[in-house]
Amino acid sequence: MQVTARFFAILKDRAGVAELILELPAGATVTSAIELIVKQFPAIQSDLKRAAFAVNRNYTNTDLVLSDGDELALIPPVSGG
Amino acid sequence: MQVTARFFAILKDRAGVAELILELPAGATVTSAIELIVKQFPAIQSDLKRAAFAVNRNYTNTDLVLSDGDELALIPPVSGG
Amino acid sequence: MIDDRIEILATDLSWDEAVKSVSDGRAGGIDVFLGTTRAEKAADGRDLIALDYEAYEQMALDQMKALAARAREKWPIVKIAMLHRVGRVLIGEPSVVIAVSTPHRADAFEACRFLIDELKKDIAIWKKEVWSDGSASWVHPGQGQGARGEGQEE
Amino acid sequence: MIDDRIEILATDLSWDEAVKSVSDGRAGGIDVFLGTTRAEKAADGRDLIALDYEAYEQMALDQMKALAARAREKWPIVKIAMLHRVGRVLIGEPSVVIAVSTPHRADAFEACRFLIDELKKDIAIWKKEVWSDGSASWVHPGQGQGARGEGQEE
Repeated sequence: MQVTARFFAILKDRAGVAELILELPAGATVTSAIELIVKQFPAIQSDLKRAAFAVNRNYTNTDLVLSDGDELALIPPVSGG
Repeated sequence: MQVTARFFAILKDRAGVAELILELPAGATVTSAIELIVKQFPAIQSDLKRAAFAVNRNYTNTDLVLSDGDELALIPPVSGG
Repeated sequence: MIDDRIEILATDLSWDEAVKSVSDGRAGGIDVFLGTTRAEKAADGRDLIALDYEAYEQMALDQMKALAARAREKWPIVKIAMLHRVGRVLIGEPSVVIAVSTPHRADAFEACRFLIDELKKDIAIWKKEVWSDGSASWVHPGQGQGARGEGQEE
Repeated sequence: MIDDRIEILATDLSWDEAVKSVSDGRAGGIDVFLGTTRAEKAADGRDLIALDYEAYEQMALDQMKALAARAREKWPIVKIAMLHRVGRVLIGEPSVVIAVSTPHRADAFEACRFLIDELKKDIAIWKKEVWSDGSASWVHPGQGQGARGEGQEE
């Protein structure tokens, strides 16, 4: 299945990527998707520790099982306003 | 001596007068000026009970001795804003 | 130099101008309050159509300046604008605009709230309700009159 | 019908439009908050020249709408406007404008304060400091970076 990963702010800068499409096995969780991403972009590892995650634009915990077509966002600590 | 009296809001409407010049004896206080005004405009008597007074644009108590050229304002309860 | 903008005006209040006049690179937050004429219906079916404001202008301006100075003693204010209407203020229109800029937002909110609360207490300004049947009555808090407009009910 | 105005914009925020969009005959008070870029000087003498804002727009808009709904549960709100910039916001310019109209002023102040405080907590928007020497750094609260702008220091 395919899941779109989106990077923002410092994570986007560190990865040098704003968006990519992951090919994942059925049953993959947010955690397994993140592990795959870290392998490809080790530069984001330390900043990821403080990141939150959203699937389809809602904050989620990392146990969530992903579905084909999901949008997974890597959310560094926010600083709007 | 002469003191200018100014009327505002409901007191202006009841008296039918916005401003007048009082002729007062030396040593006259706010109280004596008000007594003179009430004689001329008995219609304001009940509303005067809740009024405050200002001399030269500062709130004052009624014991104040007036001076020639003072401006005495009759201030009903305010309702700005 | 303190260049607060404190005015009593017979023309429409420009909140746009008020915000511009307090905008400043030293400020991280601006709070603006607008008091507007709220529609009301009397028990007998009359509609409020406007509030007519009258001011003892020289005294009210002195009081507003003194009030701004009191706020400056309490909060680290960059700039203040206080504009008050006289004359007829129709439903939905502002009778008062207060804008405060401060380095941090908590102070802007607190100072703005202080300024409108205090302005309503003792500034020499009065409002008269104007009703759809042509009747009109002065609003004098505590006199048992039907209280209307933003100020009276709080 | 709730016609709150909630937008993320790449162009200058119009507080004038925000106030107009919440003006309403049912309201006696409007509170407006503007968060503006505050001038800063770093310890090494660099000057802050701007904040660059980035948003996860679809998520941030959903969050802002949900936040407006939460405020409506707490206060009797007539209308809300929440505008947030993306892109470069120079010193003194607003990055966020929130306007709330309510029948009585206390509610407008409280709801507006709630909206800006909550907006800063979890809406998917980020700011980057841009300095006079060409350097830039993301502001991520709690990461020990020098906090700048309205949001970080409170």
